[in-house]
Amino acid sequence: MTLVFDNLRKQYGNNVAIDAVSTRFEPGLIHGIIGPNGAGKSTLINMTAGSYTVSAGSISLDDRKLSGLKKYQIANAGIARTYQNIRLFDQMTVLENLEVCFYPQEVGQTWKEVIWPPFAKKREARRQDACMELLSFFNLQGYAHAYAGSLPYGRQRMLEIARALVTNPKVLLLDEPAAGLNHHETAELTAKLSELKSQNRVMIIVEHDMDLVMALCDRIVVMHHGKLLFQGTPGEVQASSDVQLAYLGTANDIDDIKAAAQDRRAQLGIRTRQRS
Amino acid sequence: MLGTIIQQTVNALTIGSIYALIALGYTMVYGVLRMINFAHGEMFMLGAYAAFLGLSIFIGDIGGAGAFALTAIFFGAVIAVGLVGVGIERIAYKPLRNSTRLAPMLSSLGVSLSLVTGIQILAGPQPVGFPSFFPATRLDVLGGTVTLVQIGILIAAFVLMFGLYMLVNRSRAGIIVRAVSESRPTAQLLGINVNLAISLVFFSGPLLGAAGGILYASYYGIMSPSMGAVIGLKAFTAAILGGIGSIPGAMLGSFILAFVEVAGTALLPIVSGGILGTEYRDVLSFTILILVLLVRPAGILGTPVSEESMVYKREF
Amino acid sequence: MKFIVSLSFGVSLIAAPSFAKDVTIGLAGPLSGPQAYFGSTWHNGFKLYIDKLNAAGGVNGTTVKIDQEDDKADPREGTLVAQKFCDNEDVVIGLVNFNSGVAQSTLPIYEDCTLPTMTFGSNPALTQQGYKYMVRPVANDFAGALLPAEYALQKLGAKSAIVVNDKQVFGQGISEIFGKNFTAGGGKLLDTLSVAPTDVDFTAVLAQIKTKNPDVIYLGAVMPQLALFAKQMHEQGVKATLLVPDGGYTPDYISQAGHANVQGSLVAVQAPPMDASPAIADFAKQYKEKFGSEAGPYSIYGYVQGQILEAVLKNAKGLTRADMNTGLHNVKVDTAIGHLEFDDVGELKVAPSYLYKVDGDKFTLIGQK
Amino acid sequence: MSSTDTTMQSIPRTGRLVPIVVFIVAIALIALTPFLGNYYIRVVNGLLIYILLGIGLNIVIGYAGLLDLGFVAFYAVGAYTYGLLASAQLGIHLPFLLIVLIAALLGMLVGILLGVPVLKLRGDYLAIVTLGFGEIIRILVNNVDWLTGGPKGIARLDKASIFGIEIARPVDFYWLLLVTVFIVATIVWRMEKSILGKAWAAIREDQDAARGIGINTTNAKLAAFATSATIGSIAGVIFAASQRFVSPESFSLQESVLIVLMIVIGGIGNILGIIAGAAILILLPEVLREFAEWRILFLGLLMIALIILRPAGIVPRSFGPERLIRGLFGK
Repeated sequence: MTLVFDNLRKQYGNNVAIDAVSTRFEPGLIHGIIGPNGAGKSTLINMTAGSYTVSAGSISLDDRKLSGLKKYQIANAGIARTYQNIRLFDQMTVLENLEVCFYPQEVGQTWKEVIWPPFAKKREARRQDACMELLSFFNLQGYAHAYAGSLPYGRQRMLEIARALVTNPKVLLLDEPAAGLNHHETAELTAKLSELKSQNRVMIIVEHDMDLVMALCDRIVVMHHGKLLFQGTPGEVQASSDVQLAYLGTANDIDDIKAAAQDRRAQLGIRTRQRS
Repeated sequence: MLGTIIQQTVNALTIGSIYALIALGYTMVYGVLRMINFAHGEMFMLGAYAAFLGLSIFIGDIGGAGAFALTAIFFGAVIAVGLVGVGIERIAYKPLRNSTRLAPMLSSLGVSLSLVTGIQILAGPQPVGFPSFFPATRLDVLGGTVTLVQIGILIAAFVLMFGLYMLVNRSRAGIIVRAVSESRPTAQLLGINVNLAISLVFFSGPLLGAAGGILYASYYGIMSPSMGAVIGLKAFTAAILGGIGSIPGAMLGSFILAFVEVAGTALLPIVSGGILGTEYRDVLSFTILILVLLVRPAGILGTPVSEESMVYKREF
Repeated sequence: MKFIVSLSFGVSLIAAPSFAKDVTIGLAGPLSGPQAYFGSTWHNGFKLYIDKLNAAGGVNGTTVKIDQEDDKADPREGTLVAQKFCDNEDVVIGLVNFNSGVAQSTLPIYEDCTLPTMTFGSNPALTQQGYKYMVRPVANDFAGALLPAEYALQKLGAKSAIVVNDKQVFGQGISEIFGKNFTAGGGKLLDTLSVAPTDVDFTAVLAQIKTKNPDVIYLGAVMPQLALFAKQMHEQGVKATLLVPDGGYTPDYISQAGHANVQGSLVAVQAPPMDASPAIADFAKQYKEKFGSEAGPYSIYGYVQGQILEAVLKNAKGLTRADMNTGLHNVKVDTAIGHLEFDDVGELKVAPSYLYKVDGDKFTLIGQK
Repeated sequence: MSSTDTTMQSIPRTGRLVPIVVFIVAIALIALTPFLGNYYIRVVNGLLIYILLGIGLNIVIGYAGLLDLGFVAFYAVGAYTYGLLASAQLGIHLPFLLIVLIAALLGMLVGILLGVPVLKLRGDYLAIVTLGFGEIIRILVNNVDWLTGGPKGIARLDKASIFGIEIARPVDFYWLLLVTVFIVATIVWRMEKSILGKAWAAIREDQDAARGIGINTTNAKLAAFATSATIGSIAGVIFAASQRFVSPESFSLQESVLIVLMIVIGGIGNILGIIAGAAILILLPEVLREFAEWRILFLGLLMIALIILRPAGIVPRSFGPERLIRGLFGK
């Protein structure tokens, strides 16, 4: 159960976003993908999940080639993901958000569910039990019948991870799970994710929060300008002069850069307002 | 043969330019609000009625009117309709700005129904003759017949569209509108007055639509309360065909639709060996629309929405 | 029960208890939507006559009430109105349905409740289905399209024709009949073209017609398409003579198409000239006084239907639906448009038909049958 | 857990009063209708047909979140199926129930045939393409004269009968429609509660995320389209059988729009909402009949007001049949 990138490439017109990336993600470990903005981290996640097509090269899980399959087929092959911007089913309850993940297994007998209420009831009970267990794990059981869109932001992040886990996926892709969380929530997330580590699962995290990555990940892939710059343990990454040069030197500054960008935008905003 | 081709080309261009004036309104509103404004066809109708009212109050007999008076009435009418458009937005759409996407669309259906019936009650349901703004002179061009009215409409439509192009691309107001079209949240963040941009769009869209209505009424010599429905649907189809949200797309789509319609009438019976008559013209238009959308799901000049950049998770 | 009925629907639609000397006539036609103009002006013609009648004390003391309903030119709405008239025992005659398509769905209902109707839909098929409770006080389309074909062949010396229709029951029906008559008389039908009923632009069709250069064009459609077509025909340089059915018999045809564009165009109508008889001239004047606008293209028929009703009431033995039905089928009356009586299936025995030519601002009578 | 209980916006629980009142009024209206005059029964029949259509279209719009503006095409398919198979037009006279079955299958087939090419389109593009299909079907019906009778339509359709009982009077159709609406509503409601219904909701909320959890969205949408088409087609058969006449006028774009309006004004995604919406848009013009065109103006203004005051519809999505039943039995 290993996820393999082989000479992966993504190109938009003449713009190469991912270039010749080859690596392997083993189960039982938490893998981190890091790199400055625009390095291609999210692109890798999106290609793996089938949201983006693969321009060249391939992605495979064990011996099964995933690239080229449709998004839902990739999901059914055991790849689950979360999104950088939370994408829950807002007008469905928390419980339903999880229940609906059983669709691929259960849709075949929809007709029986429709005409035979006892069957539907039994099936629903089984489904809900499994979901409630997972909700309890994430401390979301109290929200089960609330609309997902009405949850606080931090809970929504948790719910999205729970949704990805319902069908017990082989690969779990987390796209910036800590974005927008406060310290308390980040700590909770770190704890939950380390509990989720399993011999039967490949876990990949794209994250800007270096503390979280260094604390959680067993192995880190460093991306730079669409290329794979370095891979190794957190210690090796921190020790690598290449990485330091290209990335870590500015890593602490990323927030500074963000803040600077914010200021610039604000200035621009004031100017625009004055103009109009 | 050449004469027929010239004649049909001018016919298509005339219809196309009227479609384009209306399609622009659909596409601009869609650009800023992602909303299909079903009441837009009624702006077209209101334009004709406003101009007619102006004519009967201030001139009476069009024969005696000078070019200046006609121009003044034309602009007076389109500006009045522009203001009506802004007012409608404030009353019927603004309260729904943060609602589902279906809500303002259906509110616009209510506006459409109210306007048509209102005019029907005020001015009577019957079609009314409309005086021509242009002298009815026929020209013979290489065997084809072209009227001065058609040329007048073409020129007027192109001047208006060029004006809009300059407004959107070269003026500050245009920058504001484009910024809001690009992304409303970002524009808001940048301190752009979103309400102003939306009002601008709801002023200029109906204004162009009303201009289309006046040109149309003076070309066909007739206006009626229900005139906006059919032409509005066609212009909307054209806007979608060109890629809704795109201003050049709306113009391109309009001319393509007009040419398809003329070609459908002229060629369908010949190409199909008489099996499909001219009554299948609209089937041809819709079939081409569907085929284009299957190849380019966001229309000819529209930008396809990539999955991860979807602004709206829900489509409606 | 009636109390509950009105309560549950929030409004009382039940007619007040009537005096024996009243009859109610149910009027159904399009009063809203694009065809509202035809429906309301047709009904106005009827109201005009009835108001006169009532003002004079009614017929033999019987006054006439009107229950006017909107069928929206929609068959489904039409059936609701039909049922409403059927349920209201005071309604003894229906003056119904401008559109043949609507009449098709309502006639079975009137038949079931034995409510006699004067049906306006002119499609020939309506009277061929064995309905016993209907008469049609207007000429059907067979009559309407015969005279123009004969005239085109014999008087205009036309050899070729193109038929254009709007793919509606009336337009398609009448133009098919014209085509048949024209071919039967030795003419050549070059082409049959269809346009959509909502079309306003015929330039593309006309440019094609121009290449075939027919002697006459028959346009089976209604206003305002007739005027639009005539105008654009002239502008596109098509030289053929345009023949149109009765919808064109209105000053709007000339004014909306533009004076110069319709000169020489022929209109076939069941009505004699407006100035032909004092009765019609009088009608036109009264209409304008009462409603403040010119009579619509079908107003005169409403007026004539009022005259038929008067004759029926005059000779009726009682005021039941059955009496009215007998009366309608046996009526012999001189109306503003001539003498009328019905045959077994309710069709006019002699359907007068007139052909006019647009000449200046007027319609000049050039033929009749 | 008490802290989360207070912060979460759980679906509100109303008392039992509203469900019981709604239920009693409904039963009273259902029981009283047959004793009214034929006109009123016909009005109610019209209402029931629109409710049936609303239930059908709601699957696509309310559950799956796809804007279909050409729904009337399926209604036409059903109506013309009856028109052709129970009249002198082709000389075929099949029994009513057999035609219902044929029309249901045909509706489903047409739904799938139309659905396959267009369902990959999004939002507004899907709306205009379905609108186009609706118009294409109407134009075809209007022009294929040799089969459909063209604009004249097909008249004198057979009287319907079920197991030898003639269905001809308005009150017969009332019972037929009532039973049909009840059965269809129950099936559709159970579909909504099924795993397929949840997948529709997921597609409505976020198509891409739905694909991301393994839903074959094309198939799920096709299922919605086909189910909705089947119901539309069945409604068409009953409509044709009750009018005993079909013509293209009944299948205009305005009808499609009317049904969409009904759903949205009443309460999108909720069967009870559809009933409320139909009641307003179908009954109100009938009640206000004597005001001629003023009633249409009033209706237009009312539409704007209702949408602004209750953008999510008169009946909230949460007040569905389930709540009604729970309220009644006190669960």
